[in-house]
Amino acid sequence: MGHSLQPKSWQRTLLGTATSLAIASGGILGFAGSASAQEDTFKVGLVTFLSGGASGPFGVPAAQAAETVIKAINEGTLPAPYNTKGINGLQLESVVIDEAGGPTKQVEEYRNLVQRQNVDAVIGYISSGDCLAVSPVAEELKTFTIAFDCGTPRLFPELESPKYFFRTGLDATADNVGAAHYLKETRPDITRVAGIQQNYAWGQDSWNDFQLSMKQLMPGAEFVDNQTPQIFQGSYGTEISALQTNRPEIIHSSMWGGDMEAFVAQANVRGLLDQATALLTTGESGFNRFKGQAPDGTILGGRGPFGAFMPDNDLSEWFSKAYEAQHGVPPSYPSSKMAQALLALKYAADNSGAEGKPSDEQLASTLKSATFESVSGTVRMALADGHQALQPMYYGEYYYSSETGPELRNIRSYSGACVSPPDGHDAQEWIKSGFPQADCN
Amino acid sequence: MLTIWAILIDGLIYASWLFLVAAGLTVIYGVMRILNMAHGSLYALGAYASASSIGWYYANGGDQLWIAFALLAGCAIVIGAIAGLIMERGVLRLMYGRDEVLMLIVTFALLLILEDLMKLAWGTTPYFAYQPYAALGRFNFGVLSVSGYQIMVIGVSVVVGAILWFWLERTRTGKILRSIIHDREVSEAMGVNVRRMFTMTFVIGAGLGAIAGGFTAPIISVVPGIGVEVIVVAFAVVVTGGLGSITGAAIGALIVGLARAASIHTMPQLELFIIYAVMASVLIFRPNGLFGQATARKI
Amino acid sequence: MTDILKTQGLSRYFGAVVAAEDINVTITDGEIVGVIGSNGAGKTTFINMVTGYLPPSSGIINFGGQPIGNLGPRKLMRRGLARSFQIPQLFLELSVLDNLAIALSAAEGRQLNMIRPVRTPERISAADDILEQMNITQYRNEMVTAMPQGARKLLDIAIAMLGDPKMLLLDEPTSGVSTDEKYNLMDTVMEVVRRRGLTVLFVEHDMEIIQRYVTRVLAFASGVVIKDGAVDEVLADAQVQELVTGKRHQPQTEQGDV
Amino acid sequence: MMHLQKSEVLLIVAALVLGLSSFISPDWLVFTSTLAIAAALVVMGVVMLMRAGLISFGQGLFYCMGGYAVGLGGRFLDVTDALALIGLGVLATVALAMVLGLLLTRYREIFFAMLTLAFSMILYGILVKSHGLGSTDGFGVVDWSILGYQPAQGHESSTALWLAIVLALAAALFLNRYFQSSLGLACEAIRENEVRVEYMGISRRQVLYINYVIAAALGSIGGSLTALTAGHVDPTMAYWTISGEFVFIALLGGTGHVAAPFIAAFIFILVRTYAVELFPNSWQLILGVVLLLIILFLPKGIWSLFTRKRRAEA
Repeated sequence: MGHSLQPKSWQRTLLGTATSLAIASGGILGFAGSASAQEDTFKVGLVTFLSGGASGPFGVPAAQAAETVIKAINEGTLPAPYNTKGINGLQLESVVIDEAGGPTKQVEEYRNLVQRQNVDAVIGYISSGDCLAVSPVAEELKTFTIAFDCGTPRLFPELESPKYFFRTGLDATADNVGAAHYLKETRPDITRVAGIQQNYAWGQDSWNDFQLSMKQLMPGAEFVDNQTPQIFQGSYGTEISALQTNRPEIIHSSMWGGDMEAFVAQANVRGLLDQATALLTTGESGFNRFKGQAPDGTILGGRGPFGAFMPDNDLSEWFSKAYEAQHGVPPSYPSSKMAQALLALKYAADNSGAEGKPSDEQLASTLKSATFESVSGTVRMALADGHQALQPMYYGEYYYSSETGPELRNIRSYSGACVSPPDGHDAQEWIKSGFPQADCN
Repeated sequence: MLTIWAILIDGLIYASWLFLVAAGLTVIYGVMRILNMAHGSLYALGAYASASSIGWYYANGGDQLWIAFALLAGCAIVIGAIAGLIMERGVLRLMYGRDEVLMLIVTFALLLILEDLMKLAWGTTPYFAYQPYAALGRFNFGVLSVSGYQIMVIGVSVVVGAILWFWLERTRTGKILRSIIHDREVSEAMGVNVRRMFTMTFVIGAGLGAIAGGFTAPIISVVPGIGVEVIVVAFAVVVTGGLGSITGAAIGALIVGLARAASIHTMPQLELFIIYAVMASVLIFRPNGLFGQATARKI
Repeated sequence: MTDILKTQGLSRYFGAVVAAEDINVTITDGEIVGVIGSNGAGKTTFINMVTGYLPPSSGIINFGGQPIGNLGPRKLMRRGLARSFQIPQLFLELSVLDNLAIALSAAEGRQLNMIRPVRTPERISAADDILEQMNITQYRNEMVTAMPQGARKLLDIAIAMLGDPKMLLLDEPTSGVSTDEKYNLMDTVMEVVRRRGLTVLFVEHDMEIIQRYVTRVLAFASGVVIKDGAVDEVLADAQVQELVTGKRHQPQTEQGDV
Repeated sequence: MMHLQKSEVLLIVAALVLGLSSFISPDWLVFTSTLAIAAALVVMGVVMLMRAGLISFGQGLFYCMGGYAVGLGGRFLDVTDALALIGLGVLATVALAMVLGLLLTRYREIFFAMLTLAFSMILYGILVKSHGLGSTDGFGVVDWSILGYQPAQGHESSTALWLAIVLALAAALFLNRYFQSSLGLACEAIRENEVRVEYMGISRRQVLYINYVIAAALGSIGGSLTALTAGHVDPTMAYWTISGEFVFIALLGGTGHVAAPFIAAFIFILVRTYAVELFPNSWQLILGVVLLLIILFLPKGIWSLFTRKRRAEA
């Protein structure tokens, strides 16, 4: 213990030098970064979770899908109508950023992407909070931006007359309205319904929408319990007991990723899933991972026609094969959604009529109200004044055998006009007033 | 009545898990006065080690449950102890004598580093090692059921607690450690090799964190970030019980476990607050936690 | 001469342990009183009770004619009762001047001022005065960590004097100070004490210091005052020699040896 | 009567240079600078507590209150003036801090850290449960004006920067005096030796209480500025990892000087931004290593690089 705890002078000098160097090189990088992007490439910023609990099930599969699709776009190996090289002839270059850290940090990173790295467009955002925070900034900076996954119904109602911000997926309302329709069609006799949701906005919104829809569609059903464990809690023993004491027939859950898989495995072992059927609105991301852990008959959703719910067409067939060849597993819904957003970008660029690099205005006006082909079939940008995709919602039942692997049975689809509120309607009011103008045939 | 039984059982199950997670934290604090924020990362490390070894074993045709358990515990302990040794020898050793709170930040830095290292080693895809959990089945009580695995975790927790107690109260090393806890300077003056004791304590504490993770792995899906989630909970338990006290950790775990179970069964909306509410109210009445002792300044 | 400090039946128990019992002491203005006793005899407990650091289990303390039994150190300081410590209680990471400036601002009652610098010209000159009286001017701008033990003891006592106290309690002022230094230290302190006309109560192990600087001695053993009187009388007492100074047979052995 | 000290002149010059440079800086840098200044204000509060020997793992509580005051004031009270919104936050925060301070000044060390953390997490929990406020998603902040001046499109960033600079300069000038004042020194004295402080006739709780309330107010201003700049508030602001970040920055800078939090906040945000960009998969590792190196080689923070040079010259 004899020696001094104070750093020696040479150590201080060394660190002083190192600090100065670090600051200096930071400055140089800053200038290097602000040099304008090359003219023959189109630079897109990709923002998705690379750390934390959402990275495994969503962020990384999405980033991997982007890798696969961007490679194919640049090589021109996509099926028609996307079989041209690049986007509008430009090579696509990507910058990947971690979405972790909360909305304030994401606003900062978004500005860095646009203003320092000079990306031409941004695709990203799994978290609804990030979408809400970034969308006004995208409008302010006039940058073409596609939200590929976030599900909050508040996004467009809170964004006044959007011009540059798009969402190529459905919002969470559709998931839960669709879920209620599926129950009504396949299990008209159930009376006791319970829920378990992660304790944050997504879980609360999902349960609200689901409850309201059930009151409209199956007024006889009673809500016996709703558990709200914390996100990433991992262990649900107590919640499962509480659900068991309430004896539900259906357990609705909007939990996602590892939480959802862990809940299913634990509830299965505890026998809860013998007593009740689970309805998992994001269950598709576990489709290839449950193995025998989810009982046959568990109801899965995929947030639209994504992942295992992708319809058969050239694009989805190509995508499934290319993705599996490159990453070893079939694509789940976050992968499909990322692919769809990139295809939307390619569509908008190819059809912008621009010479060389399309401007943000050209991209935005081309994608607005457009109809394009995607891995999920034909996508119509028909909601939110042409800024959000209108797509059908799918649900199906999970069956597994160790010989043939997992499969979906009893799949039902509900048209976009059936599960999404028309423009100008608040989602919850729309459900409460009995789905006016919904077209469910 | 059903609910009361459920609260007791669930509370006990959760408490046993809390105790496993908190034991290493409180041992390290008691002896070294380091509140180890990287404890959660050691937990995650243990979970990854156990999940990947069990996954490997079953993927290669293994079907012996006891081998799976041996792998689970063995891999977790070994990797936790190695990580603990590297952390103590490589980093903490350079910092001894610094402020207690500065040490907290040092371990925070270790947490950040470990989180990314684990991501580099294991990727971000969730690991699932459900086989041991599924294999132990369940016990049914009417509509209620309890998983056999969770009962086993209660057992593990009791055994770990008993071993720790015996080690601290009945062995020579334990006596030395208690003398360090009581007065470090005096023990040092009496010829105790405090540094060696520190290394040993940290390795054991790290191993305990990893065991907690190892036994949790079959229940949950092991993903990046699980370590960060458990730290605050473990801290709350340890502070409630009184830092550095094994008995305190056990009682703190029971209180928090039962309070949480009661809230989930009766008022699920309050679950988010319950741990902090318990900690704050205990500290208001017992500023050093239930079994903590105030240290007076020598004048 | 009036009584400045008077205790009646003062006792303190820690569980079953008797730290001090039935202490009845009266000290008059201007006295310099020594407190002796072996370790654990209750001297520091007594000082801690008198200065409000430790509440008594029972008994009465009067200071300046007022009961002070339940006042803390802060209020007692304001009434003119100050103390120094066996282990100097200083702000180690602050400069000597700042240590004094804080004490001075507190003595003025301006410790909550948040705009004016603590180092006003008046406080600096007051600090320089006491540093000079205490013979530690050379450390004025050093951190306390840079001072030797003897200087720290002096600074500790200097701070105690800044509130302009009526009475000063010194807790083992020479412990940890080398034999060469201790008379110097005590001479310096007693000079200041005399100039200020303070009443002093001081705990000391060193009988030579006691004989040299005090007029009256309280001898503690097992929490009780076993003898209270003039220095020579108390030190000559057989019971004191046995229980406190440990010199009972010393005269004989000395003779035998020589 | 009050003549300017050298470091005050330097602070004013630095503020002017930073403000004027906003006319030529790229927009992202203006935005990042504003966030760094806002963070530095919160960190100043953390530094105040640290000087008194207390580490708060819950300064996010006040940061979040300042942010939500801006959000709620704009949304429900139709207040759009930035200064009024900030004032609203400070009022609410000071009121809360005056209540919490009564309890918290009794605690030290890890217990203080854990209790502040607990209170911050309770606010987080309440906000997560507040469905009307968007739960974890939070909500957007209304367009704001300042004393009747509505920044034109494209000038929001620089207006926010100027606002931040003015407020931060005022705070820095105050703190510079504060650190040298009786109260400021009394805080350090409490860190060093509480027994002596009490024997000097100083009430520790009074000193710590005032210090805590001022630190809370600074946290609130930082949160309000962040909300005005980023245009969005959400409960993450009260999550303990955010509070941990402030402690991180405080240690990075050190407690030696009021300028230290600003320098540290800039370095932290730049290091993080480049780490996120260059090593998207291992930026936490980089942050962790940087933190360890600082603690190992500069235990008193980056500011000690400056004081050492000065001492060597003297």
